[in-house]
Amino acid sequence: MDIANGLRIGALGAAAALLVAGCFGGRPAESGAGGDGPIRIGVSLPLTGDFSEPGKGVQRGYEAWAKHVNDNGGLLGRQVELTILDDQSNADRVAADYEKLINSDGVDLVFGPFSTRLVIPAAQVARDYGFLFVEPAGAAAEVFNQGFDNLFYAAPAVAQDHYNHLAEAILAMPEATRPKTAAYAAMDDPFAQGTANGLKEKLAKAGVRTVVDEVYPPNTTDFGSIAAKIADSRADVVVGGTQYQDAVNLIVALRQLDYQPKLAAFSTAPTNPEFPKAIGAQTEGILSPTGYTPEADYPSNQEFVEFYTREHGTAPTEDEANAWTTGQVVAAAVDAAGCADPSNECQRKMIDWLHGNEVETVVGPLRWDGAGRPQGAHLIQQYVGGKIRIVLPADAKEAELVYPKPAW
Amino acid sequence: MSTPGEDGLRTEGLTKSYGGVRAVDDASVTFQHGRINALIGPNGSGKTTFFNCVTGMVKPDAGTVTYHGRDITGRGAHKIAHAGIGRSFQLCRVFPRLTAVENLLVAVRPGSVLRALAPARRKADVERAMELLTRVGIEHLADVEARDLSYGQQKLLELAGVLMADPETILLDEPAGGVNPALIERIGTLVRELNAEGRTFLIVEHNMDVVMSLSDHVVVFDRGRPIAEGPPDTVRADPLVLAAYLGG
Amino acid sequence: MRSASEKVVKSVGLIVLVAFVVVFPGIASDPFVLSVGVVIISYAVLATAWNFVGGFTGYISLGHAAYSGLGGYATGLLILRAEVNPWVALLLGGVVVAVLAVPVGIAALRVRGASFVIVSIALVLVLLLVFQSWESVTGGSDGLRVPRPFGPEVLRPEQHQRFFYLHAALLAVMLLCWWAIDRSRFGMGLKGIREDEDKARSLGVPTVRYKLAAFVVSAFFTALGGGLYALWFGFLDPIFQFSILVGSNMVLMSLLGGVRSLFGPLVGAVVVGYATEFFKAQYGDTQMHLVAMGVLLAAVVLFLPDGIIPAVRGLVARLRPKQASIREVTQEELAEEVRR
Amino acid sequence: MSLVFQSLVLGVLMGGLYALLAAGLTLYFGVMRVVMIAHSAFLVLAAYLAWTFTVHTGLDPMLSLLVTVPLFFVLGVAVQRLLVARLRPATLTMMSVLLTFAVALAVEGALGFVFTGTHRRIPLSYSGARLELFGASVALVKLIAFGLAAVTLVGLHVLLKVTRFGQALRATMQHREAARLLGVDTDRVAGFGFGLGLATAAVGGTALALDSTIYPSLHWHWIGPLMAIIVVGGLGSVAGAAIAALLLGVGQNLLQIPLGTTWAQTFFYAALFVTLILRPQGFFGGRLAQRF
Repeated sequence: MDIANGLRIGALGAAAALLVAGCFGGRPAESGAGGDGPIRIGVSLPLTGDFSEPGKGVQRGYEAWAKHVNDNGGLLGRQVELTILDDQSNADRVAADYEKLINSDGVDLVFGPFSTRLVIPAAQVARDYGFLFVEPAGAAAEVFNQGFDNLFYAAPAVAQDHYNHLAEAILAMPEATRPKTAAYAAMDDPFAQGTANGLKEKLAKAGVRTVVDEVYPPNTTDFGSIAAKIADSRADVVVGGTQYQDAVNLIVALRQLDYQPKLAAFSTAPTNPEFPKAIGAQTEGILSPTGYTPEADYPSNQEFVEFYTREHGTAPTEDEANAWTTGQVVAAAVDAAGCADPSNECQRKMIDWLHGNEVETVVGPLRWDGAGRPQGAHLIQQYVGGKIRIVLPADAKEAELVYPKPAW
Repeated sequence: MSTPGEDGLRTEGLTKSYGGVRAVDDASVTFQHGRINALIGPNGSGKTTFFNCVTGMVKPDAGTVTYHGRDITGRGAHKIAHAGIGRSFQLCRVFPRLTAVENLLVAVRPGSVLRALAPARRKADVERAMELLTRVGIEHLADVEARDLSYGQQKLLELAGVLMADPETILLDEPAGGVNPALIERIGTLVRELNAEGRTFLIVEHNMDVVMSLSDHVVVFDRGRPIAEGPPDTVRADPLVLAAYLGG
Repeated sequence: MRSASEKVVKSVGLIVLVAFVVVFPGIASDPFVLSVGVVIISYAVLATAWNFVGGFTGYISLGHAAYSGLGGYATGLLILRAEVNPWVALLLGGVVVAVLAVPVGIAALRVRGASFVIVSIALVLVLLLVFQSWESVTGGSDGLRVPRPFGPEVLRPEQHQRFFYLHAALLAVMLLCWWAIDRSRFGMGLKGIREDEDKARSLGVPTVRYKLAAFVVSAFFTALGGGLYALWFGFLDPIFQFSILVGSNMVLMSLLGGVRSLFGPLVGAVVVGYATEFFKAQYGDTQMHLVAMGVLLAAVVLFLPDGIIPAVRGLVARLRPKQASIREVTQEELAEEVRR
Repeated sequence: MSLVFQSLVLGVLMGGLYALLAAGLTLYFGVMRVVMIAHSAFLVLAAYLAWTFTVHTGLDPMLSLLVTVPLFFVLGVAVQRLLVARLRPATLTMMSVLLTFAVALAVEGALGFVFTGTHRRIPLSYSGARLELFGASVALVKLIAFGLAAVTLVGLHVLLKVTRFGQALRATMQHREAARLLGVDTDRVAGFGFGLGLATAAVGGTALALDSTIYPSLHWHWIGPLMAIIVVGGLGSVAGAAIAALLLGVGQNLLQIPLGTTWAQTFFYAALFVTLILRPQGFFGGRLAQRF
């Protein structure tokens, strides 16, 4: 083909591009800065793709929070209005979404997306425009090492600290019964791996020998070999840094090899309502950290559970609770700053306030260090008598820790 | 330049099997330089595979191919082309979405890396291409894409393309296949002219009239190896050949 | 087809295109539109880079995300671990990837199409595994934050604008290279390979060397595109970098626009990029965008294998006053054609 | 030692499933010279159908084969007739890759649309059951999956070697033009070849669903190893694919002991690259690879 022919096509391309600019450009940012219209809050969530399941949970939580706020007179006397975009579980998209929310849609505030892998690119955009960024899902250490001073994680603890109560309980056991060896298997994902690593460091320091330490890629479905290694090690404790499907597959594979640990802990998966359906009666004794329980008696929690159950017919899970918490944190900042607009001044006021203050939420009182790390620990749950119950820490427990766990 | 009469292309024990079938089986043949050689034989007797082995399109399992005494066995097809052996394909192959003149320009050897980046439509090359198109009689179609040409025109274009690389030896796979008598006549004339200029031919052909009228020397293939060779008239009378054709 | 008036039209077309690229950042109504512009022009860069191998040789690589991802990582790692200047790192990254592409190309191109496709897919998958688990070097699944090449005083909208022009410049260089190769002997050999590889070999074209050269050039430009994008986006995560979907987007764009046309991938990128935004805005939260992409790709393969540009050109040719039949083209015209 | 033996057993069991799936890919490549990217997408589709079947009827997922195998056979014929056969022969290999890739995307998207991205697992009463075998523990579900794969492979082998259709199919795979000259209706055979190939995906999908969670984008996880297997085995050779599948499956499982899961997975790709550099036609038969 010769260049001359191409030029004509180039002209066509230019025309098409003009059209693009025209279409995108037609919508001026209609920011309601400072007025008494609704406060517009932008969110990007993975509603489709790999993270869509928890993404939808977070969406339900945000929407419930907004409705609850509006039913009770709004924020600063203004209604709140959510604009939720789907980032398709894709990092490029999540950045474009916040770019759009802040610039084209002219939102007043933003809430964070779901999944650590999406939080960092999103937080970058928010920071570049000076926005406060409270997020419900980026718990991995990496999130807090990026120098984002506008970021706050709206949950009790970062991934590394999820198992703190369990670690303490194990170390407090009498020498004779205390487990001697531990096997770790973690998904190669910053969050899932972080939980297992946190526990591993604490136990190893106290003399519990690490006999297996496996990391597997996120899409692994065949756990036969990993299970074989763990079974072969006869570790007293098995810890899974898991999300959902991997925990299910790993547990089944371990059972297929008749491996019976004294203690089995998995992150995230056991709190999923699908989990007992997939594992059946063999869930008994399985441990899991959680940042939330509907039974917690924090004042706003009862209100939340009641409201959410009325709206949806079921009690909220951790995803919904984290979203609601995000809403509570931002609302507290808005109230304290007395403003809710995209100006740097207002956003800065809210950021500064959060750095220095504690917020009462459905997961308890939260406060953060300079990098946005919350300063608490997760509760530890265990399947006891077929139901998942809080067993640690002692002052919040609903049931006694079962140790050693029954055979699965 | 090689002198007529000396051995040009030569194979020794050439063998190529596909699956369990020996398409070419221990074939040793010599083609003298300057002749129009014909290669005949029933369907499936291994003629095309023999071509492919000689021109480097497939690697033979065993045996050697020499050209003017140099071993060229298993060399890359482009190296064999550079050594001066050109070929056409059964059922005719041209570059369908290139114009006729571009079809010829593909065969221009750049010579060096830098010259590879020189424009393809250099004046001298285009002129030579137009000359060759004129010679085969399709110069008026120079800027037509090859796929829009008739089958006969494509055959002529393919021949012109082979000539563009200026080979000393030309292998033609069924040049008369599927074309009308007038065109067969034209191709025959061209082959004779080119032969007179000193080019050696090796032609696979099923049309016996063409073989008998055109060739100086005939080699008969059956089941992957030569069973007879000699001047056309001698070969025609050979009982082995008749048996091969009739007995299958 | 190639009269003087046509040439004028084409020149005007090119000028309009260039002018549009130059003024776009100015007329974009807000930074979001500008950022979409950067994404689209980045796709145009990647698709055009892909087309150096796809368009010239006809070898379809579904795994070009391997080279954009490697380019991004090479750039980022050179800046972070070797403290190289970002722009030098970008270029060096391209060179490193081009060097890596040589053995890959040899493995992939020695045999024909099927193996090439398989290698292209396998390469992306294996790189995903390696970059995900080799944490000490690549940052693993935590991702890699690439520092900004511009200081903090350059605000985000300004960044978008600069990167838009940087991408445009890279695109211009690539188009120029494409054009130069297209009219060269090398390009003629490549086109021969695309049309009929055996035939080209028999005519003396060193097919393996040619294919490899085109492949390496393509990998080099793809890596530059990936590196530039990494500098702009600022964050690399292996699962998004080494993604088959990114590679297949390049294929879809090139094919849709027309792989044999200089501006084909650019047109394809604009169409697909715009359509992506449009469909997301319209039907955001369903899985249907995958189905739509699948159906579009299948439709292009089945019904429009030459792409939009040739199709439009064919349409234009049919609409214009009937031309003289080919066989009646005069010698003068032919001669002029030859001189051109 | 017992860990090595255990891994060996797991590797063989895994390799059986790989072999079955690779056999399907080999069939497509044999009859049409098509690299069927969508094979593993259909695998996941079959797994979802088995899941749906069990969830709704409460019956054993293996019974779903009665429906999915014929259904997939018809689907396979349809894919060949309606899509692949429309492509121009000159660009068939390349364009068919894109076409089947497009089909894979559409299947994945449709699965996501219908079943959402939730990870599903068939609830089975015997999911944790096991047998002891010379000190190795063998899960019943894995054994069943291996059995399904083995029976199907043997059936396929018999079909190819004994029946007239099998002969026609093999003739078409070896030399399409020659087969046509011998009176084989190669278009029809190619259609059936696709049908058979896709039917293996139905069996494989059910076997997969017995012992694994499934989700729409799972097929990307399978396509890479399968591609490596058919290249190492030699494109177009069913037996070669089966041998390569077993070897690579065992190799991966054994390497997992010292290297860990992620690096062990790269074994497939290392084998692929080594094969292409040293012996591009594959290690176990398969002369076709030379030309493609």
